[in-house]
Amino acid sequence: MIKKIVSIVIAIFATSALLIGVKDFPNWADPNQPASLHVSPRYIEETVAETGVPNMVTSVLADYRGYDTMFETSVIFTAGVAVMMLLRRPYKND
Amino acid sequence: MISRWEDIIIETLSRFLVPFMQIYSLYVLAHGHGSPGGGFQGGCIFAASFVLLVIAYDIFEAKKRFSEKINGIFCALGVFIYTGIGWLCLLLGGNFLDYGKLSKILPTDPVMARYYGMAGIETGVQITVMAIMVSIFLDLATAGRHEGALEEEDVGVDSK
Amino acid sequence: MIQEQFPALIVVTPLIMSFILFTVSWWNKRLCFPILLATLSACLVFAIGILDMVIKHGQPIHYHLGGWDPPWGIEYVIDHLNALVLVAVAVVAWLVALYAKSVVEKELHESKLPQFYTLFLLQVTGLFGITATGDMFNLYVLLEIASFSAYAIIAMGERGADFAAFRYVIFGTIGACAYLLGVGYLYILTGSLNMADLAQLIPKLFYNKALLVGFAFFLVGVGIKMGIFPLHTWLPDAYTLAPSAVSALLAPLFTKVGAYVIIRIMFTVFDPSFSIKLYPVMDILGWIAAIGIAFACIMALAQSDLKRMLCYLIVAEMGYIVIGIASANRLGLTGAILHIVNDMFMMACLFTVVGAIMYQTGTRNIYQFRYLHRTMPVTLGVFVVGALSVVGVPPMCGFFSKWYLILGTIEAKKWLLLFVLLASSLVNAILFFRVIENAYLEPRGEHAFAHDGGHPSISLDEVPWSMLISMLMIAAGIILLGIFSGVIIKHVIQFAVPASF
Amino acid sequence: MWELILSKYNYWIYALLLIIGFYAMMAKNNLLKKLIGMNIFQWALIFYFISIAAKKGGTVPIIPGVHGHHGAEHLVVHAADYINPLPHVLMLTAIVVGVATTGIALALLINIYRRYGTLEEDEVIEELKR
Repeated sequence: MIKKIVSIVIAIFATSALLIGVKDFPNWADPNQPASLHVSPRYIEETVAETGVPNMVTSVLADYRGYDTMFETSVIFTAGVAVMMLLRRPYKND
Repeated sequence: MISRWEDIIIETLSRFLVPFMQIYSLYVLAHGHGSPGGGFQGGCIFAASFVLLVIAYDIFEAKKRFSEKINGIFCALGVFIYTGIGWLCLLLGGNFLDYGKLSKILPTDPVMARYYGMAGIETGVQITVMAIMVSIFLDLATAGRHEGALEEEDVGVDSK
Repeated sequence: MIQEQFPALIVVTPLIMSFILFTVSWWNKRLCFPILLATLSACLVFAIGILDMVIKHGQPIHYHLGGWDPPWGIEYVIDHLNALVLVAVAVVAWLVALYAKSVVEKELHESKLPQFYTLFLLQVTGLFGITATGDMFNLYVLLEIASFSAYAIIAMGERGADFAAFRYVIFGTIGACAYLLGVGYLYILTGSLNMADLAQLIPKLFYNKALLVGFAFFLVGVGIKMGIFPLHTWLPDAYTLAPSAVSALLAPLFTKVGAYVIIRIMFTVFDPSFSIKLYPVMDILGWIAAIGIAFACIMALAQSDLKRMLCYLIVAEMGYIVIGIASANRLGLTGAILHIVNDMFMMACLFTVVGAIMYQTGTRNIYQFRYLHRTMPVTLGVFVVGALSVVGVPPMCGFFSKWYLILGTIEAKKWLLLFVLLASSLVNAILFFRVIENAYLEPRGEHAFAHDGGHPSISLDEVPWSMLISMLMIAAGIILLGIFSGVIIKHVIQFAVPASF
Repeated sequence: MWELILSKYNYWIYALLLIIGFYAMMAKNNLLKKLIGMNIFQWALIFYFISIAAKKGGTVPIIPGVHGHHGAEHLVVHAADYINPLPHVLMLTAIVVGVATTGIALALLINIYRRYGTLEEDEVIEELKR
């Protein structure tokens, strides 16, 4: 019971923090928000000239931020090895 | 443990579906440059074909086609391809993952070398995602007790 | 020429070697450990090379991954602070790997070893990457790699470890998501993910409330990963129940790398004036640290399980680092950075000793340590070195970082923090005296027996050589760090503190 | 007031989802429900990031009819016509991380259930004390 009350209090606290934050956000889908103006225009405008790939998600994923994607694949690998280690039992004839 | 339950409709239909799913996953991979798609999506679809096989038949049937050892090697192979391409760029004199330097060994200009470099790493991603998804699914579905595996008491993990 | 590639190599080498190790293990399991040790040796060389380069140039090294310029691509930035932490992580990881072999072979089933070594390498990859990166989102991904390998290897411990690991998964995910939310808040306000770029864009937004919320999310997220006081609840269980080698790896490294991330975010990404002048962040942090240290010391006093006691000690040590940050002056921050490095060695020392005692006697209860100084004299000698360092006795390194922390609190005129620092040193002395008393002093009654028949049949029964060597090297490291702390401060830490202080 | 709500309604929904997930993660007694709460939490975050990417008048970030950079020298692309690809990329990573977390957590849950015979948190703690 105490756990629920504490959780509700923390949740209310976090909600108010979130709401305070949201008030200062730019409007949703605003073409002039900073996120659309600072870094991303180069990805959109130069993707074909710099990488030859018309799909910007692929070009950013695999080239501009390819290093992230390498670790993302490693995350999957880590999870696979982790699940193997946690669950898999060795064979009898091993 | 998923045991076998024979049903001819399900088995025939899934046997039909599996090759189509696998070809579709390769299509998703190959067209990732020009349309939505790429290694992750393709890998998941490829893994789904195996999951379908496991559900329609049983685990032993599926593992005959894709043994555990090969799967484990594929897990590492995909990421190895990705990282290996990065190292190749490094050895060719660029920074890590600078695909433009691949033009020294590919018959293209640096921009198209980036294009092909991306294709290479997407393939690596597909292999790893496919193998790991299958491996996680099999481990979770059988709780790790594949055929011929030791019981918990022999392993001694649980007795502590 | 090749030295320019070191910043990438130090992260990528353990990564690619982990795949190779995993593949090789399907054929030959005995090759795993040599591969692990060789890889970590290479990393050590890279780390020292980077530190050498940074000291020579006096400038941060920038490494553009994929050849793209910073705000668009990912960049590694290595300045004095990174380089120092990289070297410390490399050294401790190497020593713990040497130590791990015998312990792991005893505690884990033989078939789990290849996976354990793979995850060990991935863990080290994550830690190196977190330290080296200059990109906020890249840091998140690497944090997740390090966390995932930690979840899995913690769950292989004794009874209850899997439940502790599950709680760690829940808390760790909250932490990682809070960190990611912080990144999202910065991204929506500035449109950038690069740390240096953000540092230029943020001062324009100082009075934006969303920025403050994002900052709070960063503190909470990284705070969970590093185990600051109210967010530490996962830590004692997880690190106590984990296998000895795992807690010897994670306890020194992961929490300290988290402390590094806090310093990086507070003083590099956010301007120091944001967290010092604009909002009372430092006062709040100081209070949290003070309460946390008091709490951790009381909890540590109540434990009879040595490993659990040390886990609470970690919470207290993180409190020290936060005190150094909260002093918000040059001396305090010097102390905090020095303490990150020192604490890695101290915790590695203490946790390896606990593992060694577990290895030989099978118990961690302090009250069952009788005659230990006869059966395991070297191990206990190493323990005494670590204990004296934590208490803060001069030739050991712990004294010097505490000295700077104390000077920092005096200069900031935060008398409460000064009092907490001094009082907790006293409590540490009591804590360790309790252990040493039990291990060294023999009960009087049995001593009388020993007069005629000689000692009870107790013979030297030390741990294997690889463990002994690694523990002795860690102890030597503690003393060397103490002797050369002046050199380290003069050549490295002096430049690691932000210039505005 | 209405304008404030309507112009940012995506972000309000994200905040709501986040809190639901957080509450489930903290307060629920069943470990599986905690895991579900964790998933809601992560998906709220993904929803938030995807909301950042949106632009009024923008379309999917794929330039039609181009393949390779030859013959595309005179291609003119306006950044305002396409939505921001970067959050999508970040969220691909976050989705993968979410999948991986779920996998590990499920594996842990299987182990917990096998060893203690229950998934209720208080019962597991009772079992551990014995």
